Amino acid sequence: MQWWQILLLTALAFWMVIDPLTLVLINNPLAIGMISGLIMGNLKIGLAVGSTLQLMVLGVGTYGGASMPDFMTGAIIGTVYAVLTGKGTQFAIGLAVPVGLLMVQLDVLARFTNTIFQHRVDRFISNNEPKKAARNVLYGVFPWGLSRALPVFIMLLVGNHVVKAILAVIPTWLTTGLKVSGGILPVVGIAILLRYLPTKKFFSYLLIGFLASAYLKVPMMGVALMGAAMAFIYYKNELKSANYALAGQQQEKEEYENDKGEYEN
Amino acid sequence: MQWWQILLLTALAFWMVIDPLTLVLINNPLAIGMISGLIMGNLKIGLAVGSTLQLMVLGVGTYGGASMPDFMTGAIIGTVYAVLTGKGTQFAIGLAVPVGLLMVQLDVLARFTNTIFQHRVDRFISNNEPKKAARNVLYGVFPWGLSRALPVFIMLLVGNHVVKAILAVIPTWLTTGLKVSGGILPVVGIAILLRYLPTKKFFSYLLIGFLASAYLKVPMMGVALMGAAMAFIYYKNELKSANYALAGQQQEKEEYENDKGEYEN
Amino acid sequence: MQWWQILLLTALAFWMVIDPLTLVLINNPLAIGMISGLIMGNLKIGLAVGSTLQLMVLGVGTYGGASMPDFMTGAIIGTVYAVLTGKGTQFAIGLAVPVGLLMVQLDVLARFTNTIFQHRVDRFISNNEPKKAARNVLYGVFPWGLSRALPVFIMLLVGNHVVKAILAVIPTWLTTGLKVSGGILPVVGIAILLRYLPTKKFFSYLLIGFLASAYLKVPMMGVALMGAAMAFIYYKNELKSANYALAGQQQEKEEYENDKGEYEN
Amino acid sequence: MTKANMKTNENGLTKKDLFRANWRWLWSSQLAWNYEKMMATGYFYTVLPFLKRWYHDDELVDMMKMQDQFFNTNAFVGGFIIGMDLAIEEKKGSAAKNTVAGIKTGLMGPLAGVGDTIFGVIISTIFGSIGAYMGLKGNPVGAFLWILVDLIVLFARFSFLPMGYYQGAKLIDSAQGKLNAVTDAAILLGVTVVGALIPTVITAKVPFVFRSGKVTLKAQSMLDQIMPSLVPVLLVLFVYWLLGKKKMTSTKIILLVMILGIVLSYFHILGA
Amino acid sequence: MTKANMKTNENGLTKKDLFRANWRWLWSSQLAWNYEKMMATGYFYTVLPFLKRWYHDDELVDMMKMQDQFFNTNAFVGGFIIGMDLAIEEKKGSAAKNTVAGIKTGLMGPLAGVGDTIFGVIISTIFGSIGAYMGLKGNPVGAFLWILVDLIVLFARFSFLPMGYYQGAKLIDSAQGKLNAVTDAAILLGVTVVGALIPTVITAKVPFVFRSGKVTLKAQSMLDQIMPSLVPVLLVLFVYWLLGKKKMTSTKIILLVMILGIVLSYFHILGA
Amino acid sequence: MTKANMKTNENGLTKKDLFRANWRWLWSSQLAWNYEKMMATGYFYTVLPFLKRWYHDDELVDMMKMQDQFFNTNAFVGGFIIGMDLAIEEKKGSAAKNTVAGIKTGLMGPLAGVGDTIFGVIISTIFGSIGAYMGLKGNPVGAFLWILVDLIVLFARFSFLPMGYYQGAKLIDSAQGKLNAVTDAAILLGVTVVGALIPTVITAKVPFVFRSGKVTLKAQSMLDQIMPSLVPVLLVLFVYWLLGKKKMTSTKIILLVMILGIVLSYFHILGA
Ligand SMILES: OC[C@H]1O[C@H](O)[C@@H](O)[C@@H](O)[C@@H]1O
Ligand SMILES: OC[C@H]1O[C@H](O)[C@@H](O)[C@@H](O)[C@@H]1O
Ligand SMILES: OC[C@H]1O[C@H](O)[C@@H](O)[C@@H](O)[C@@H]1O
Repeated sequence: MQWWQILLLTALAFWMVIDPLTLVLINNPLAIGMISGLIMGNLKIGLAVGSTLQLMVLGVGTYGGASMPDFMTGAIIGTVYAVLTGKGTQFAIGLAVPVGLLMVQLDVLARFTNTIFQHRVDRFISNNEPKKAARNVLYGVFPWGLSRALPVFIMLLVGNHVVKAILAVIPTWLTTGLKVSGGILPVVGIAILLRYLPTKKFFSYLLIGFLASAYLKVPMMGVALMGAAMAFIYYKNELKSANYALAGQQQEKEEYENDKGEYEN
Repeated sequence: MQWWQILLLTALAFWMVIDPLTLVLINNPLAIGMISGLIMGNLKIGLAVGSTLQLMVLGVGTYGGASMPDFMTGAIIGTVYAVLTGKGTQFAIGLAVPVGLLMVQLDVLARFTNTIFQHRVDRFISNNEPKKAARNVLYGVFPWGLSRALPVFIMLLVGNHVVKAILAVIPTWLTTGLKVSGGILPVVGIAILLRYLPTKKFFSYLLIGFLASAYLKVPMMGVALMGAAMAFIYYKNELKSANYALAGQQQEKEEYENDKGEYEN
Repeated sequence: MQWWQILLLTALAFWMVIDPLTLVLINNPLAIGMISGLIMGNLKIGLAVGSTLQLMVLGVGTYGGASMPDFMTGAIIGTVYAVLTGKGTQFAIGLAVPVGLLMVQLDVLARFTNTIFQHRVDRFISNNEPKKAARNVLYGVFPWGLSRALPVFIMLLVGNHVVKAILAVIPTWLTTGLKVSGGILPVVGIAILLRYLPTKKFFSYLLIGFLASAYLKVPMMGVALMGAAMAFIYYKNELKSANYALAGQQQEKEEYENDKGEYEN
Repeated sequence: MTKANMKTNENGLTKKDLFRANWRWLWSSQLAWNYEKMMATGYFYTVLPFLKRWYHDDELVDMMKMQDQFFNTNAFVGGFIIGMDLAIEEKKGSAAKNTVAGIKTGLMGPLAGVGDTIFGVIISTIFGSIGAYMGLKGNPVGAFLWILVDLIVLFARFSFLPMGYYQGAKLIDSAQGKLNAVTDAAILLGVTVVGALIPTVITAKVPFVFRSGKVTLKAQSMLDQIMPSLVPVLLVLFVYWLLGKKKMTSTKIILLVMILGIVLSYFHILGA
Repeated sequence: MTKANMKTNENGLTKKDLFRANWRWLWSSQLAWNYEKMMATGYFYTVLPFLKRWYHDDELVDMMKMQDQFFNTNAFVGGFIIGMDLAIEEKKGSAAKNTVAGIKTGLMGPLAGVGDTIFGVIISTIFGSIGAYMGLKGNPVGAFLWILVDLIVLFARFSFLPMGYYQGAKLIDSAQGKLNAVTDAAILLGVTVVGALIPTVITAKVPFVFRSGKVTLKAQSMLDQIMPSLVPVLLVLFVYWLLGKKKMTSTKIILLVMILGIVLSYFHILGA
Repeated sequence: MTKANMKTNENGLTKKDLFRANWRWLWSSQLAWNYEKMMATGYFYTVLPFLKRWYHDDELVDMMKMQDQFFNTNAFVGGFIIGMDLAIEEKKGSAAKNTVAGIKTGLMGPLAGVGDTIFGVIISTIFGSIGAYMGLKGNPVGAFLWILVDLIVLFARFSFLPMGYYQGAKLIDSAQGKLNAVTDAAILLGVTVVGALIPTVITAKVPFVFRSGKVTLKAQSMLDQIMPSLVPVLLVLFVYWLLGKKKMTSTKIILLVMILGIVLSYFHILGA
C-alpha cells in the first residue's frame, strides 16, 4: 500500500464526516466505497463493498441527533483490505460491519466533545467577544473530522489482522450496551426541548402529537400536517379574541360579511 | 331479430340511463339482463348474463360524478347476441365487458354535452327568462338517453361481427387512457367546490378531513361524523363569542347555571 | 366428604364474591382452586383445576358492571368432585365450565337484587335517616354472598350426578340468550350515564370518543389521554374567555408576557 | 340591502308544495348534470316555482343566479337541503341569500358521503349479491326483490324534503346569530368531507416500476412515503390554480384534464 | 342560594379522617352495587360521616341526595375522586354542590378506563399466566406470588384518596372561575370516555348469514360498512329514549333489556 | 423595554445578504453540533454578521445569547427559519426577541420532521437502492446519478432562506397581534411534532421474556397494553425531571443516560 493511498483515504475519512454536515454530496457508503475502490485501483470491489453496505442502511438516517452504524468508515476499511488480501467482497463485509458498528461510538464521542466548544462559545458571547465565539464554532470541524480520520489512519497502518484482533477483544455486552445507549440518547435532546418550549401552555398538543404517532402510527409528515391544521385553528381563534378585546363586536361583524362575500365569486 | 325487439331494446337503453338519475328502479345489469332476456324470449340467458356482470360491479357506484363501466349496455348486447348466436353466457360476457368499458366514454360525453344546456340556463337566468331556463334543464334528457340508445340501436343493426371488429380496432392505449382520465376527472368538481367554498377560512378542516381519510383510512361516514363533532364545537364557540360580544358576562353566567341544573334531574 | 369441609367451602364461596368487591386478594379461579384443594386435602388437583380455568379467563374482567363466567364457583365444584370421584382434572373442567357459565345468571341476579337496597337507601335519605340508609348499604353483602354460597352449598350436598342432570336440563337457547343479555346489559348503565351527564353540551366529545374507539380502535387508555388533551384545551379557553369577560384585555396581555418569559429560562 | 327584501313571505308552504318540490327534485336533479356545475340546474329547476312566487324583477334574477350555483350531493337524500332552504327563504326572503348559499354548500358534501354509502354501496351490495346468485341459477326472484326494495326506497325519499323543511323552520325561529353559527358550522362540516373526498374519489396511481436485477422500486410506494394520496392532492392544487387563471373556463379544464389523463397514461406515468 | 350554605368548614381534615374515608370506600364501594345507580350507595356511605359533620337538616338531606346519585368507576382508583370531593366540600360547603356533582361524573369514566386496564387487565394477565403455568406443574408459588402482589396493591390503594384530597385543596385555593373550568373540563373528559365505552363494553353482533350457493352475505359486515358498532349505538339510543318516558324505571328497563337479549338471541338476530 | 431597541433597522437586506447567510448556514449548521444545544452555535454563527450590524453593546450580547439557545432542525430546510428571523429582526430589532425565539422553537420541529423525511429517507432510499443494485453489477452510473441529484439538492437549498425571508417580511407588515398569533401557532405546531418524536425517535424495547413450559410472557407486549411507547415516555419524564435539578448539567445527563443504557442492556432490561 502506497503512502499516498493512505493519505488520500485518511483525507477521505476526514471529509466524509464533514460532508453530511455541510454539502451532502457523498454522504453514503456507496459513494465512499466507490472512491476507495478508485484510490486502491479496483473500482469493482469498491462498488461491490459500498453497494452491499448501502443496502443495509437504506433510508436509515441520523435523525434528532441519533447515531447510526458508520458504514462509510466500514466501506473504506472493507474495500482496502479486500483489495490488499484479494479475499473478495464477502471478507470485506465481514470486516466492514463490525468496524461500522464500533465507529458509532466515535460518532457519539464527536457529538459529545463539541460540548466543549459550545461552552466556550457561551462564555465568549457573555463577554461580548463575538469573533472568538465565531471561531470556536468552526473548531467543531476537528472533533468531527478526526473522529473518523484518526481511526482510519491507524487501521490502515496496523493491518487487518490487528483490526480483527481488536474487534474480537471488545465484549458484546459493551457493543450491545452502546447500541442501546445510542437508541435512548435522543431522549436528552427531546427533554431539553420540552424544558425550552412553553410545554405547559401547549401540553395538549404534545399529547395529541404523541397519541397520533404512538397509537395511530401516523408518520411524521402526517403529524406535521395535523399540527398545521390545529395551529391554523388556534391562530384564527387568537385573532378573533384579539378583535373582540380591541374593538368589540363591530369589527367582527364586518369580517363576517367579508367572509360571506366569497360565496358570490 | 324482430323490428319490435330492436325498438324495445333501444327504448330500454334510453330509459336505463335516465332511471338511475331519477326513479332508480332498474339501475343495475341484473335487471337489464333479465328484461333483455324477456324481450329476446330467453329469460335464463338474460339472467345469467346480467348476474355475471352484476357481480363485477357490486357496490361500485358513480360517486362524485365518476363514470363506471357501463355493464347495463353490456348486458343488453351480450344477452341479445348470446340468444341469437346460441353461443352461451361465456360468449356474451366476452362481448359485454369490452362494450361496457367502451361505453364509459359515452357516459363522459353525455356529462360533458350537458355543459351546453348549463350555459344556456345561465344565460336565460341572466335575462330573467325563467321558463326558457327551466325548459333547458329538461333538455338534458337527450344527451343522456341518446348516449346509450343510439349505440345500442346501431350495434343491434350491424350484427355482432361488426361490433367485435370495431372493438378490436380501438387501441388499448386509448381505452386505458380514457379510464385514467375517468379516474382523475372528479378533480375538477372538487377544485370548483374548493373555489366556491370559503376554503381559506376553514382550511384546517379540509386538512383534517384529508388526513383522516388518507392516513387513517376512516370511511366517509366516519369523516362526516367527525366533521359533525367539530362543527358542533365550532357552533357552540360562535354562540358563546356572540354572547360575550353582546351582553357581556351576565348572559353567560345564567347559561352556566342552566347547564349545571341538568345534574339535578 | 366431611361436614366441616362443606362448611369451609361454603364460607369460601361467600367470601370469594365479596373479595373482588372489597380487598381483592383471592379474586381468581387459581387461588380458589388452590384453596379448595387444600380443604379437600389434595393441593395438586386444586391447583390443576384452578390453573386450567384461570387460563380461560386471563385478563377478562367485569368492566362497566358486565358479568363474566364465574369460574371461581366452577373451581370449587370441579376440585371437590375431582377429588371425590378420583376422575382427574379433565372431568373437573367438564363440570366446572358449565357450572361457571350457569352462575353468571346468579351474578346478574345479585346485581339486580341490590336495587331493592338502593331504593331503601334513597327513601331513608329523603326522610333524613342517615343511619338507616347506611345500614342498608351494608345489607348488599347478602345478595352477593348468598348468590354463590347457597348454590355451592346445595351442589355439594346433592352430589355431582344431580348437578350434571340439572345442567343438562337447561336449554341452550336460554343460556345463549342470557349470554347475549349479559353482553348488552351495560347499555343501561351507559344510557343512564348519558342522561345524567350534560351530554348535550358535550355531545361532540361523546362522538369523538366513540369515533376514536369504533373507527380507529384506540384502546381506553389512549381515549382517556386524548380526552385529557381536549379537556385541557377547553380549560385554557374557558379561563381565557373568563379573563376577557372580567377584566378586558389587560389581564390577558400580562399573561401573554408571562408565557413568553418562559423562553428566557 | 334594501328594506324591501327583508320582508318575510307570509304564505306558509303547504304539504302539497313540499310534495311538488320533491317531485321536481326526483325528476330533475341529475337530468342536466354536467362537469361544470353538476346538479346546479336540477336544484334551480326544483325551487323555481317558489322563487317565482316570492321574488320579482332584479330580486328574482339575483336569487335564480344563486340557486344556479355549483351543487352536488346524493340525489336520494339531497331533498333535505331543499327543505331547509325553502323554510328559510319562506321566512326571510332574499335577505337570507348568503345563509342559503352557505347551507347548500355546507351540507351537500356530508349528505353525498352518507347517502352514497347507504343508498349506493350498501343496498346494491346486499341485493346485488343476493339477486346475482339467484339469477345464476336461473331464478329471477332476487332481481324482483331488488326492484321491490327500490320501490320502497323511492317511497321513502319523499320524507327527506319535509324533514329538512321542519328542521329549517325550527332554525329560523331562533336568533339570527344562531342561524349564522349554524351556517358556518354546516360549511365547516362540508369542508371536512371535501377534504376526505380527495383521497377517496380521485383514483390516480403512478404505475412506474424501476427494475434492475433483483431490485424493484415502485414509484407509488416512494410517493406514499412522502404522503399518501400525494398525486390526487397535486392534481387538485393544479386544477385549483388553473381555475384562478383568467380566460380559463371549466369546460377547457375538463378537456385538458381528459387529455392529460390519456397522455400521462400513454407514458405510463399515471394509471387507474 | 342563601348565604348560610356559603360558609366554609373551617375544621380541616386530618390524616386519620382521610384514612377512615379510604377504609369505608374499600369495604362499601361495590357492596350494594346495582344496575340502577351502580356505586352510588358506596360513595354515599363513604362520605356520610363528613356530611353529618358539615351539614344539618335540609342541607344535609340535599347533600346526601346528591351523593347518592349514579356513580361508577374502578374501585381501585376511585378514592381519588372522593379525596377531591372532600377537599372541595371542606372549604366551600354545600355551595359547591354542583361542582362536586360535576367532578364526580366527569372523572368516574376516565378513572374507570385507566383503572380497569391497569388493575384489571394487566395485573391479572401477568400474574394469572405465571401462576397458572406454575400451577399446572403442581407448583403453588405462582398463586402465592399473585396474592402477595394483591397485598401490595391493597396497600397502594390507600394513597389515591389523599392524592385526590391534596389536588382538590390546591384547586380550591385558586379562583372560582378556575374551579368551574376544571369541572367542565373533567366532564368533557368523562363524556369522551363514555363515547369510547359504547363500542368497547357493549358486545352485540348480528350473527345472521345469508347463504345461497357460493355466496355468503354476513349481516354484521354489511352493518359495519354503514358504521362500526352500529348495533350498540342503536341500543344506547333506544334505552336513552326509554329512560325519557314517563313511568319508566331503570328496573323495568333492565328486565326489558334482558328479555330483549334472550328473544333476539333465540331468533338469531343478536349474538354475543 | 427601552424605546431605543424599538427602532427598526431601516437598511433592508440585499439578495447578497441572504445568499451569504445561506452560505454560512450551509457550512456551520452542524459543525459544532453537540448534545447540549445541538445546532445552536450554527444558528448563532449564521446570523452573527447581522447581529453585529444591527445591535451594539448590551443589546448585542442579549441578542447573541438568544440566538445561541437550543436549536435543532433539518439542515436542508432550516434556512427558512433564519430567513423569517432576519426579516423580523430587520424591521423590529431586538423588540422582537421573544417573537424570534418563539418562531425558532416552534418551526424547528416540524421542519425537522418534514425535511428528514424528504431529504433523508426518501432521496436516499430511491437513489440508494438504484445505485446499490447497479453497483453490485459493477456499474458506477447509479452512484454518480446520486451525486448529481445531491448537487441539484444543494442548489435548491439556496431557495429556502429567501423564501422564509419574504414570508417573514409579509408577516411583519401585518398587525402586532397577528405576529403574536403566528408565533404561538408556530409553537403549537412545534410542540405537536415533538410529541410525535417521542415514539418515533427513541428506540427502547424491554426484551425480557418470561418462559415457563408452554407459556411465554413478553414484557414488551404487557407494557404495550398499558400504553404504546411507555418506556420512551418514562425516559423523557425522567430526564425532564433531572434537568430541573440544581447542579445538573446536560453533560452529566448525557453521560448518565449512556451509562444507564449500557447497564440496563447488560441486565437485559432494555434492548434496541
Ligand atoms: O432530526 C433533525 C436533525 O437532528 C440532528 O440535528 C441531526 O441528526 C440531523 O441530521 C437531523 O436532521
Ligand atoms: O357523490 C355525490 C353524487 O355525485 C354525482 O352527482 C353523481 O355521481 C351521483 O351519483 C352521486 O351521488
Ligand atoms: O368499569 C368500571 C367498574 O364498573 C363496575 O362497577 C364493575 O364492573 C367494576 O368492576 C368496574 O371496575
